[in-house]
Amino acid sequence: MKLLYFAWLKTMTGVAEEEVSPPPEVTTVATLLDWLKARGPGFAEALADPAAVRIAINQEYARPGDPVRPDDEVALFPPVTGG
Amino acid sequence: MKLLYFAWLKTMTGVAEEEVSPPPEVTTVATLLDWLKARGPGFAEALADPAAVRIAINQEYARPGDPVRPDDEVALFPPVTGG
Amino acid sequence: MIRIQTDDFDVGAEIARLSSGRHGIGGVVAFVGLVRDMVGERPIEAMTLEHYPGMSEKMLARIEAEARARWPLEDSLIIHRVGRLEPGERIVLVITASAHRQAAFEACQFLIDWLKTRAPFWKLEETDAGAHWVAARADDDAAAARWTVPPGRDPEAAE
Amino acid sequence: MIRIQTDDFDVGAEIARLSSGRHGIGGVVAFVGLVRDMVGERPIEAMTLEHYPGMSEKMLARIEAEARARWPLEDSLIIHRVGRLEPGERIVLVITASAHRQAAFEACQFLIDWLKTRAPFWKLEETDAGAHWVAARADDDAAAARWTVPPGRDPEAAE
Repeated sequence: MKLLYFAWLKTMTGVAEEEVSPPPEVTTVATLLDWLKARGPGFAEALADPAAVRIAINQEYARPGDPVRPDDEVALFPPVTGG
Repeated sequence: MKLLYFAWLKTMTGVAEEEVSPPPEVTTVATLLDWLKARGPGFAEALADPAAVRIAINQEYARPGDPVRPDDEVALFPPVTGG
Repeated sequence: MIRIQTDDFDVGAEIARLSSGRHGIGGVVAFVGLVRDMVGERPIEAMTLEHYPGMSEKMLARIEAEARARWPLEDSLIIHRVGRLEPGERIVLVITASAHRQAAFEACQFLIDWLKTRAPFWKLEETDAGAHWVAARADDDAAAARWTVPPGRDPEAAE
Repeated sequence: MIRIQTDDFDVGAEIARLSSGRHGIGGVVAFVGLVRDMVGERPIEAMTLEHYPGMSEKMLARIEAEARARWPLEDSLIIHRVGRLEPGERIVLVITASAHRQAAFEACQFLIDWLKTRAPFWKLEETDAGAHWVAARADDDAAAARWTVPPGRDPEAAE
Protein backbone atom coordinates (compact mmCIF):
# COMPACT_ATOMS: atom_id res chain seq x y z
CA MET A 1 0.00 0.00 0.00
CA LYS A 2 1.33 3.41 -0.97
CA LEU A 3 0.87 6.21 1.55
CA LEU A 4 1.21 9.92 0.71
CA TYR A 5 1.33 12.76 3.25
CA PHE A 6 0.78 16.43 2.47
CA ALA A 7 1.16 19.80 4.23
CA TRP A 8 1.47 19.52 8.02
CA LEU A 9 0.78 15.79 7.93
CA LYS A 10 4.04 15.49 6.00
CA THR A 11 5.86 17.84 8.38
CA MET A 12 4.64 16.15 11.56
CA THR A 13 5.16 12.56 10.42
CA GLY A 14 8.40 13.40 8.65
CA VAL A 15 7.26 11.26 5.72
CA ALA A 16 6.18 12.40 2.22
CA GLU A 17 5.62 8.99 0.69
CA GLU A 18 6.10 5.38 1.79
CA GLU A 19 5.19 1.80 0.95
CA VAL A 20 3.59 -0.08 3.86
CA SER A 21 2.21 -3.58 4.41
CA PRO A 22 -0.38 -3.25 7.18
CA PRO A 23 -1.54 -6.39 9.02
CA PRO A 24 -4.71 -8.18 7.81
CA GLU A 25 -6.96 -6.47 10.40
CA VAL A 26 -6.42 -3.15 8.57
CA THR A 27 -9.37 -3.26 6.18
CA THR A 28 -10.82 0.27 6.38
CA VAL A 29 -9.67 3.89 6.54
CA ALA A 30 -10.43 3.93 10.28
CA THR A 31 -8.39 0.81 11.08
CA LEU A 32 -5.56 2.08 8.88
CA LEU A 33 -5.45 5.32 10.86
CA ASP A 34 -5.44 3.41 14.16
CA TRP A 35 -2.53 1.29 12.95
CA LEU A 36 -0.61 4.38 11.76
CA LYS A 37 -1.12 6.19 15.08
CA ALA A 38 0.64 3.31 16.86
CA ARG A 39 3.78 3.76 14.73
CA GLY A 40 5.25 6.58 16.78
CA PRO A 41 4.67 9.93 18.50
CA GLY A 42 4.83 11.96 15.22
CA PHE A 43 2.07 9.81 13.75
CA ALA A 44 0.04 9.78 16.96
CA GLU A 45 0.17 13.57 17.16
CA ALA A 46 -0.54 14.14 13.46
CA LEU A 47 -3.55 11.82 13.51
CA ALA A 48 -4.84 12.72 17.00
CA ASP A 49 -7.84 14.68 15.64
CA PRO A 50 -9.55 12.63 12.91
CA ALA A 51 -11.73 15.63 11.98
CA ALA A 52 -8.57 17.52 10.95
CA VAL A 53 -7.43 14.80 8.54
CA ARG A 54 -8.75 14.19 5.02
CA ILE A 55 -8.22 10.83 3.35
CA ALA A 56 -8.16 10.03 -0.35
CA ILE A 57 -8.03 6.48 -1.71
CA ASN A 58 -6.73 6.32 -5.27
CA GLN A 59 -7.26 10.09 -5.49
CA GLU A 60 -10.91 10.00 -4.41
CA TYR A 61 -12.09 11.42 -1.09
CA ALA A 62 -12.90 8.58 1.33
CA ARG A 63 -14.81 8.09 4.58
CA PRO A 64 -13.63 6.28 7.76
CA GLY A 65 -15.65 3.17 6.89
CA ASP A 66 -14.43 2.88 3.30
CA PRO A 67 -12.32 -0.22 2.54
CA VAL A 68 -8.56 -0.01 1.93
CA ARG A 69 -6.73 -2.68 -0.10
CA PRO A 70 -3.05 -3.61 -0.36
CA ASP A 71 -2.57 -2.03 -3.78
CA ASP A 72 -4.32 1.25 -2.95
CA GLU A 73 -2.72 4.69 -2.99
CA VAL A 74 -3.89 6.32 0.25
CA ALA A 75 -3.24 10.03 0.84
CA LEU A 76 -3.50 11.81 4.19
CA PHE A 77 -3.79 15.59 4.25
CA PRO A 78 -5.37 18.53 6.09
CA PRO A 79 -8.44 20.40 4.81
CA VAL A 80 -7.43 22.12 1.59
CA THR A 81 -6.45 25.82 1.48
CA GLY A 82 -5.71 26.58 -2.18
CA GLY A 83 -7.29 29.12 -4.46
CA MET B 1 -35.13 75.35 -22.22
CA LYS B 2 -32.78 72.88 -23.87
CA LEU B 3 -34.27 69.56 -25.00
CA LEU B 4 -32.21 66.46 -25.87
CA TYR B 5 -33.56 63.31 -27.52
CA PHE B 6 -31.80 59.94 -27.59
CA ALA B 7 -32.18 56.56 -29.32
CA TRP B 8 -35.63 56.04 -30.89
CA LEU B 9 -36.95 59.27 -29.38
CA LYS B 10 -34.40 61.03 -31.56
CA THR B 11 -35.31 58.91 -34.60
CA MET B 12 -39.09 59.35 -34.23
CA THR B 13 -39.09 63.07 -33.48
CA GLY B 14 -36.32 63.76 -35.99
CA VAL B 15 -34.66 66.02 -33.41
CA ALA B 16 -31.43 65.45 -31.47
CA GLU B 17 -31.30 68.76 -29.65
CA GLU B 18 -33.34 71.96 -29.63
CA GLU B 19 -33.99 75.15 -27.70
CA VAL B 20 -37.68 75.69 -26.83
CA SER B 21 -39.68 78.31 -24.98
CA PRO B 22 -42.79 76.53 -23.68
CA PRO B 23 -45.80 78.61 -22.58
CA PRO B 24 -46.15 79.52 -18.87
CA GLU B 25 -48.55 76.63 -18.15
CA VAL B 26 -45.66 74.19 -18.74
CA THR B 27 -44.34 73.88 -15.19
CA THR B 28 -43.76 70.13 -14.76
CA VAL B 29 -42.42 67.14 -16.68
CA ALA B 30 -46.00 66.00 -17.32
CA THR B 31 -47.19 69.34 -18.72
CA LEU B 32 -44.01 69.60 -20.82
CA LEU B 33 -44.71 66.19 -22.36
CA ASP B 34 -48.33 67.19 -23.10
CA TRP B 35 -47.10 70.34 -24.83
CA LEU B 36 -44.51 68.41 -26.85
CA LYS B 37 -47.09 65.81 -27.97
CA ALA B 38 -49.15 68.60 -29.54
CA ARG B 39 -46.21 69.72 -31.72
CA GLY B 40 -46.78 67.12 -34.45
CA PRO B 41 -47.39 63.47 -35.31
CA GLY B 42 -43.72 62.40 -34.74
CA PHE B 43 -43.83 63.82 -31.24
CA ALA B 44 -47.30 62.46 -30.54
CA GLU B 45 -46.21 58.98 -31.59
CA ALA B 46 -42.86 59.08 -29.76
CA LEU B 47 -44.48 60.22 -26.51
CA ALA B 48 -47.70 58.17 -26.78
CA ASP B 49 -46.65 55.71 -24.05
CA PRO B 50 -45.30 57.67 -21.06
CA ALA B 51 -44.09 54.42 -19.45
CA ALA B 52 -41.68 53.96 -22.37
CA VAL B 53 -40.06 57.38 -21.93
CA ARG B 54 -37.44 58.33 -19.35
CA ILE B 55 -36.86 61.97 -18.45
CA ALA B 56 -33.74 63.57 -17.00
CA ILE B 57 -33.63 67.18 -15.81
CA ASN B 58 -30.12 68.59 -15.71
CA GLN B 59 -28.81 65.01 -16.02
CA GLU B 60 -30.82 63.64 -13.07
CA TYR B 61 -33.70 61.21 -13.51
CA ALA B 62 -37.03 62.98 -12.98
CA ARG B 63 -40.66 62.06 -12.30
CA PRO B 64 -43.81 63.38 -14.09
CA GLY B 65 -44.59 65.78 -11.22
CA ASP B 66 -41.10 67.27 -11.00
CA PRO B 67 -40.84 70.98 -11.92
CA VAL B 68 -39.20 72.14 -15.16
CA ARG B 69 -37.73 75.64 -15.48
CA PRO B 70 -36.78 77.78 -18.51
CA ASP B 71 -33.03 77.26 -18.09
CA ASP B 72 -33.21 73.48 -17.56
CA GLU B 73 -31.63 70.85 -19.77
CA VAL B 74 -34.35 68.22 -20.25
CA ALA B 75 -33.49 64.90 -21.89
CA LEU B 76 -36.02 62.40 -23.26
CA PHE B 77 -34.92 58.81 -23.90
CA PRO B 78 -36.08 55.20 -23.78
CA PRO B 79 -35.13 52.78 -20.97
CA VAL B 80 -31.38 52.26 -21.15
CA THR B 81 -29.80 49.22 -22.84
CA GLY B 82 -26.05 49.60 -22.41
CA GLY B 83 -23.58 47.27 -20.76
CA MET C 1 -12.41 55.07 -11.90
CA ILE C 2 -14.70 55.33 -14.90
CA ARG C 3 -13.99 55.82 -18.60
CA ILE C 4 -16.22 56.17 -21.66
CA GLN C 5 -14.34 55.73 -24.92
CA THR C 6 -14.62 54.59 -28.52
CA ASP C 7 -11.32 52.66 -28.36
CA ASP C 8 -10.98 49.07 -27.22
CA PHE C 9 -9.45 48.32 -23.81
CA ASP C 10 -6.83 45.81 -22.63
CA VAL C 11 -8.39 43.69 -19.88
CA GLY C 12 -5.10 42.21 -18.62
CA ALA C 13 -3.39 45.60 -18.53
CA GLU C 14 -6.33 47.18 -16.67
CA ILE C 15 -6.38 44.39 -14.04
CA ALA C 16 -2.60 44.66 -13.63
CA ARG C 17 -2.72 48.46 -13.31
CA LEU C 18 -5.49 48.28 -10.72
CA SER C 19 -3.82 45.63 -8.56
CA SER C 20 -0.11 46.32 -9.00
CA GLY C 21 1.68 47.31 -5.80
CA ARG C 22 -1.53 46.95 -3.75
CA HIS C 23 -0.84 43.86 -1.73
CA GLY C 24 -3.96 44.07 0.39
CA ILE C 25 -5.91 42.80 -2.62
CA GLY C 26 -6.73 39.09 -2.36
CA GLY C 27 -9.27 38.83 -5.16
CA VAL C 28 -10.03 40.64 -8.40
CA VAL C 29 -13.22 40.04 -10.37
CA ALA C 30 -13.56 41.27 -13.94
CA PHE C 31 -16.63 41.27 -16.14
CA VAL C 32 -16.29 41.75 -19.89
CA GLY C 33 -19.41 42.29 -21.99
CA LEU C 34 -19.10 41.34 -25.67
CA VAL C 35 -21.20 41.91 -28.79
CA ARG C 36 -22.98 38.66 -29.64
CA ASP C 37 -23.59 37.61 -33.24
CA MET C 38 -27.24 36.65 -32.88
CA VAL C 39 -30.37 38.20 -31.43
CA GLY C 40 -32.88 35.37 -31.26
CA GLU C 41 -32.88 33.80 -34.73
CA ARG C 42 -31.40 36.80 -36.51
CA PRO C 43 -27.67 37.43 -37.13
CA ILE C 44 -26.31 40.80 -35.98
CA GLU C 45 -23.95 42.58 -38.33
CA ALA C 46 -22.97 45.33 -35.93
CA MET C 47 -24.16 47.38 -33.01
CA THR C 48 -23.88 51.10 -32.33
CA LEU C 49 -23.66 52.31 -28.74
CA GLU C 50 -25.09 55.78 -28.17
CA HIS C 51 -24.90 57.61 -24.85
CA TYR C 52 -25.87 60.87 -23.19
CA PRO C 53 -22.52 62.63 -22.77
CA GLY C 54 -22.28 64.25 -19.37
CA MET C 55 -25.03 62.22 -17.75
CA SER C 56 -23.45 58.86 -18.63
CA GLU C 57 -20.18 59.81 -16.88
CA LYS C 58 -22.13 61.19 -13.93
CA MET C 59 -24.23 58.03 -13.54
CA LEU C 60 -21.25 55.68 -13.87
CA ALA C 61 -19.35 57.68 -11.24
CA ARG C 62 -22.36 57.59 -8.94
CA ILE C 63 -22.89 53.85 -9.40
CA GLU C 64 -19.22 53.25 -8.67
CA ALA C 65 -19.36 55.45 -5.55
CA GLU C 66 -22.39 53.47 -4.36
CA ALA C 67 -20.49 50.17 -4.78
CA ARG C 68 -17.50 51.61 -2.89
CA ALA C 69 -19.84 52.64 -0.07
CA ARG C 70 -21.49 49.22 0.13
CA TRP C 71 -18.46 46.91 -0.18
CA PRO C 72 -14.90 47.16 1.18
CA LEU C 73 -13.24 47.55 -2.22
CA GLU C 74 -9.56 48.31 -2.64
CA ASP C 75 -10.29 49.64 -6.12
CA SER C 76 -12.73 49.46 -9.02
CA LEU C 77 -12.95 50.39 -12.68
CA ILE C 78 -15.73 50.78 -15.23
CA ILE C 79 -14.96 51.24 -18.92
CA HIS C 80 -17.84 51.56 -21.39
CA ARG C 81 -17.30 51.85 -25.10
CA VAL C 82 -19.49 53.89 -27.46
CA GLY C 83 -19.73 53.90 -31.26
CA ARG C 84 -19.98 51.07 -33.77
CA LEU C 85 -18.92 47.58 -32.66
CA GLU C 86 -18.97 44.24 -34.44
CA PRO C 87 -19.73 40.77 -33.03
CA GLY C 88 -16.97 39.57 -30.72
CA GLU C 89 -15.90 43.11 -29.82
CA ARG C 90 -15.70 44.20 -26.18
CA ILE C 91 -18.42 46.65 -25.03
CA VAL C 92 -17.89 47.06 -21.31
CA LEU C 93 -15.38 46.19 -18.59
CA VAL C 94 -16.08 46.18 -14.86
CA ILE C 95 -13.28 45.35 -12.42
CA THR C 96 -13.51 45.14 -8.63
CA ALA C 97 -10.68 44.36 -6.21
CA SER C 98 -11.01 43.49 -2.55
CA ALA C 99 -9.21 41.70 0.27
CA HIS C 100 -11.73 38.88 -0.04
CA ARG C 101 -13.42 37.45 -3.11
CA GLN C 102 -17.03 37.64 -1.93
CA ALA C 103 -17.03 41.45 -1.81
CA ALA C 104 -15.36 41.63 -5.23
CA PHE C 105 -17.93 39.27 -6.80
CA GLU C 106 -20.93 41.02 -5.29
CA ALA C 107 -19.72 44.52 -6.15
CA CYS C 108 -18.90 43.51 -9.73
CA GLN C 109 -22.39 42.05 -10.24
CA PHE C 110 -23.97 45.08 -8.61
CA LEU C 111 -22.04 47.44 -10.90
CA ILE C 112 -23.00 45.70 -14.14
CA ASP C 113 -26.62 45.17 -13.03
CA TRP C 114 -27.04 48.83 -12.12
CA LEU C 115 -25.12 50.09 -15.13
CA LYS C 116 -27.46 48.12 -17.40
CA THR C 117 -30.59 49.69 -15.92
CA ARG C 118 -29.44 53.22 -14.98
CA ALA C 119 -26.56 54.46 -17.11
CA PRO C 120 -27.83 56.28 -20.23
CA PHE C 121 -26.47 54.08 -23.03
CA TRP C 122 -28.54 52.65 -25.88
CA LYS C 123 -27.83 49.93 -28.43
CA LEU C 124 -28.78 50.14 -32.10
CA GLU C 125 -28.54 46.70 -33.72
CA GLU C 126 -27.95 46.22 -37.42
CA THR C 127 -29.41 43.05 -38.92
CA ASP C 128 -30.27 42.00 -42.46
CA ALA C 129 -33.79 43.31 -41.69
CA GLY C 130 -32.42 46.78 -40.93
CA ALA C 131 -31.37 48.68 -37.84
CA HIS C 132 -33.46 48.76 -34.67
CA TRP C 133 -33.06 50.06 -31.15
CA VAL C 134 -32.70 47.27 -28.61
CA ALA C 135 -35.58 47.06 -26.11
CA ALA C 136 -34.83 47.07 -22.39
CA ARG C 137 -34.89 43.60 -20.86
CA ALA C 138 -37.18 42.69 -17.98
CA ASP C 139 -34.51 40.33 -16.59
CA ASP C 140 -32.07 43.23 -16.38
CA ASP C 141 -34.59 45.09 -14.25
CA ALA C 142 -35.01 42.00 -12.08
CA ALA C 143 -31.23 41.62 -11.71
CA ALA C 144 -30.89 45.25 -10.62
CA ALA C 145 -33.81 44.93 -8.23
CA ARG C 146 -31.88 42.31 -6.22
CA TRP C 147 -29.69 45.08 -4.81
CA THR C 148 -32.33 46.61 -2.57
CA VAL C 149 -31.59 50.22 -1.81
CA PRO C 150 -32.32 52.00 1.46
CA PRO C 151 -34.87 54.83 0.95
CA GLY C 152 -33.31 58.08 -0.18
CA ARG C 153 -30.13 56.43 -1.43
CA ASP C 154 -31.35 55.33 -4.85
CA PRO C 155 -29.10 56.93 -7.49
CA GLU C 156 -32.00 56.88 -9.94
CA ALA C 157 -34.62 58.71 -7.93
CA ALA C 158 -37.35 58.32 -10.54
CA GLU C 159 -37.57 54.54 -10.55
CA MET D 1 -9.74 23.53 -19.51
CA ILE D 2 -7.57 23.24 -16.42
CA ARG D 3 -3.87 23.88 -15.88
CA ILE D 4 -1.58 23.56 -12.86
CA GLN D 5 1.73 25.33 -13.30
CA THR D 6 4.55 27.13 -11.52
CA ASP D 7 4.67 29.92 -14.12
CA ASP D 8 2.56 33.05 -14.00
CA PHE D 9 -0.36 33.44 -16.42
CA ASP D 10 -1.54 36.32 -18.61
CA VAL D 11 -5.15 37.14 -17.70
CA GLY D 12 -5.89 39.25 -20.77
CA ALA D 13 -4.39 36.68 -23.15
CA GLU D 14 -6.36 33.86 -21.50
CA ILE D 15 -9.65 35.78 -21.73
CA ALA D 16 -8.93 36.66 -25.37
CA ARG D 17 -8.02 33.05 -26.26
CA LEU D 18 -11.17 31.72 -24.62
CA SER D 19 -13.52 34.21 -26.27
CA SER D 20 -11.91 34.88 -29.65
CA GLY D 21 -14.01 33.82 -32.62
CA ARG D 22 -16.85 32.63 -30.37
CA HIS D 23 -19.51 35.22 -30.98
CA GLY D 24 -22.20 33.51 -28.94
CA ILE D 25 -20.39 34.75 -25.83
CA GLY D 26 -22.07 37.81 -24.32
CA GLY D 27 -20.30 37.88 -20.96
CA VAL D 28 -16.97 36.74 -19.57
CA VAL D 29 -16.26 36.70 -15.83
CA ALA D 30 -12.72 36.30 -14.56
CA PHE D 31 -11.55 35.81 -10.99
CA VAL D 32 -7.90 36.34 -10.07
CA GLY D 33 -6.65 35.32 -6.63
CA LEU D 34 -3.56 37.15 -5.39
CA VAL D 35 -1.10 36.68 -2.53
CA ARG D 36 -1.87 39.27 0.14
CA ASP D 37 0.88 40.86 2.21
CA MET D 38 -0.73 40.49 5.62
CA VAL D 39 -2.40 37.71 7.57
CA GLY D 40 -4.15 39.45 10.43
CA GLU D 41 -1.52 41.70 12.01
CA ARG D 42 1.46 39.84 10.62
CA PRO D 43 3.23 40.61 7.33
CA ILE D 44 3.67 37.70 4.91
CA GLU D 45 7.01 37.38 3.18
CA ALA D 46 6.01 34.60 0.82
CA MET D 47 3.69 31.67 0.38
CA THR D 48 4.37 28.19 -0.98
CA LEU D 49 1.56 26.34 -2.72
CA GLU D 50 1.79 22.56 -2.44
CA HIS D 51 -0.59 20.17 -4.21
CA TYR D 52 -1.30 16.49 -4.66
CA PRO D 53 -0.19 15.87 -8.26
CA GLY D 54 -2.68 13.67 -10.05
CA MET D 55 -5.54 14.27 -7.67
CA SER D 56 -5.40 18.07 -8.02
CA GLU D 57 -5.79 17.85 -11.81
CA LYS D 58 -8.55 15.27 -11.41
CA MET D 59 -10.50 17.40 -8.91
CA LEU D 60 -10.17 20.60 -10.95
CA ALA D 61 -11.38 18.76 -14.06
CA ARG D 62 -14.31 17.33 -12.12
CA ILE D 63 -15.26 20.69 -10.61
CA GLU D 64 -15.12 22.26 -14.07
CA ALA D 65 -17.28 19.47 -15.54
CA GLU D 66 -19.80 20.04 -12.76
CA ALA D 67 -19.99 23.77 -13.58
CA ARG D 68 -20.43 22.97 -17.29
CA ALA D 69 -23.28 20.60 -16.39
CA ARG D 70 -25.00 23.17 -14.19
CA TRP D 71 -24.67 26.33 -16.28
CA PRO D 72 -24.87 26.95 -20.04
CA LEU D 73 -21.21 27.92 -20.45
CA GLU D 74 -19.59 28.53 -23.79
CA ASP D 75 -16.20 27.86 -22.22
CA SER D 76 -14.27 27.90 -18.94
CA LEU D 77 -10.71 27.83 -17.66
CA ILE D 78 -9.04 27.18 -14.33
CA ILE D 79 -5.32 27.85 -13.84
CA HIS D 80 -3.77 27.20 -10.41
CA ARG D 81 -0.15 27.96 -9.67
CA VAL D 82 2.06 25.94 -7.31
CA GLY D 83 5.44 26.71 -5.75
CA ARG D 84 6.70 29.82 -3.99
CA LEU D 85 4.85 33.11 -4.53
CA GLU D 86 5.38 36.57 -3.09
CA PRO D 87 2.77 39.18 -2.09
CA GLY D 88 1.02 40.62 -5.13
CA GLU D 89 1.65 37.53 -7.24
CA ARG D 90 -1.24 35.75 -8.95
CA ILE D 91 -2.22 32.35 -7.48
CA VAL D 92 -5.32 31.29 -9.36
CA LEU D 93 -7.40 32.26 -12.39
CA VAL D 94 -10.96 31.17 -13.08
CA ILE D 95 -12.70 32.29 -16.28
CA THR D 96 -16.25 31.53 -17.37
CA ALA D 97 -17.94 32.59 -20.61
CA SER D 98 -21.63 32.43 -21.39
CA ALA D 99 -24.27 34.00 -23.61
CA HIS D 100 -25.59 35.87 -20.54
CA ARG D 101 -23.75 37.34 -17.61
CA GLN D 102 -25.72 35.71 -14.80
CA ALA D 103 -24.59 32.18 -15.74
CA ALA D 104 -20.98 33.35 -16.08
CA PHE D 105 -21.02 35.05 -12.66
CA GLU D 106 -22.62 32.12 -10.87
CA ALA D 107 -20.39 29.51 -12.48
CA CYS D 108 -17.25 31.53 -11.72
CA GLN D 109 -18.19 31.85 -8.04
CA PHE D 110 -19.11 28.18 -7.88
CA LEU D 111 -15.75 27.18 -9.36
CA ILE D 112 -13.63 29.21 -6.96
CA ASP D 113 -15.81 28.26 -3.96
CA TRP D 114 -15.54 24.55 -4.71
CA LEU D 115 -11.89 24.73 -5.70
CA LYS D 116 -11.10 26.31 -2.32
CA THR D 117 -12.79 23.51 -0.36
CA ARG D 118 -12.17 20.43 -2.55
CA ALA D 119 -9.07 20.72 -4.72
CA PRO D 120 -5.98 19.38 -2.87
CA PHE D 121 -3.79 22.47 -2.61
CA TRP D 122 -2.24 23.78 0.62
CA LYS D 123 -0.62 27.08 1.50
CA LEU D 124 2.51 27.43 3.61
CA GLU D 125 2.91 31.04 4.76
CA GLU D 126 6.28 32.53 5.64
CA THR D 127 6.22 35.32 8.23
CA ASP D 128 8.86 36.81 10.52
CA ALA D 129 7.62 34.30 13.12
CA GLY D 130 8.44 31.38 10.81
CA ALA D 131 6.54 29.26 8.32
CA HIS D 132 3.12 27.79 9.07
CA TRP D 133 0.47 25.90 7.15
CA VAL D 134 -2.64 28.00 6.58
CA ALA D 135 -5.75 26.68 8.36
CA ALA D 136 -8.92 26.05 6.36
CA ARG D 137 -11.47 28.85 6.67
CA ALA D 138 -14.99 28.26 7.93
CA ASP D 139 -16.29 30.96 5.59
CA ASP D 140 -14.87 29.06 2.61
CA ASP D 141 -16.88 26.02 3.71
CA ALA D 142 -19.96 28.23 4.06
CA ALA D 143 -19.39 29.71 0.59
CA ALA D 144 -19.11 26.24 -0.96
CA ALA D 145 -22.18 25.02 0.92
CA ARG D 146 -24.32 27.60 -0.92
CA TRP D 147 -24.10 25.47 -4.06
CA THR D 148 -26.39 22.71 -2.83
CA VAL D 149 -25.68 19.48 -4.60
CA PRO D 150 -28.27 16.87 -5.55
CA PRO D 151 -27.60 13.57 -3.74
CA GLY D 152 -25.10 11.35 -5.49
CA ARG D 153 -23.61 14.18 -7.53
CA ASP D 154 -21.21 15.57 -4.94
CA PRO D 155 -17.66 15.42 -6.39
CA GLU D 156 -16.27 15.09 -2.87
CA ALA D 157 -18.25 12.14 -1.58
CA ALA D 158 -16.70 12.25 1.87
CA GLU D 159 -17.94 15.67 2.93
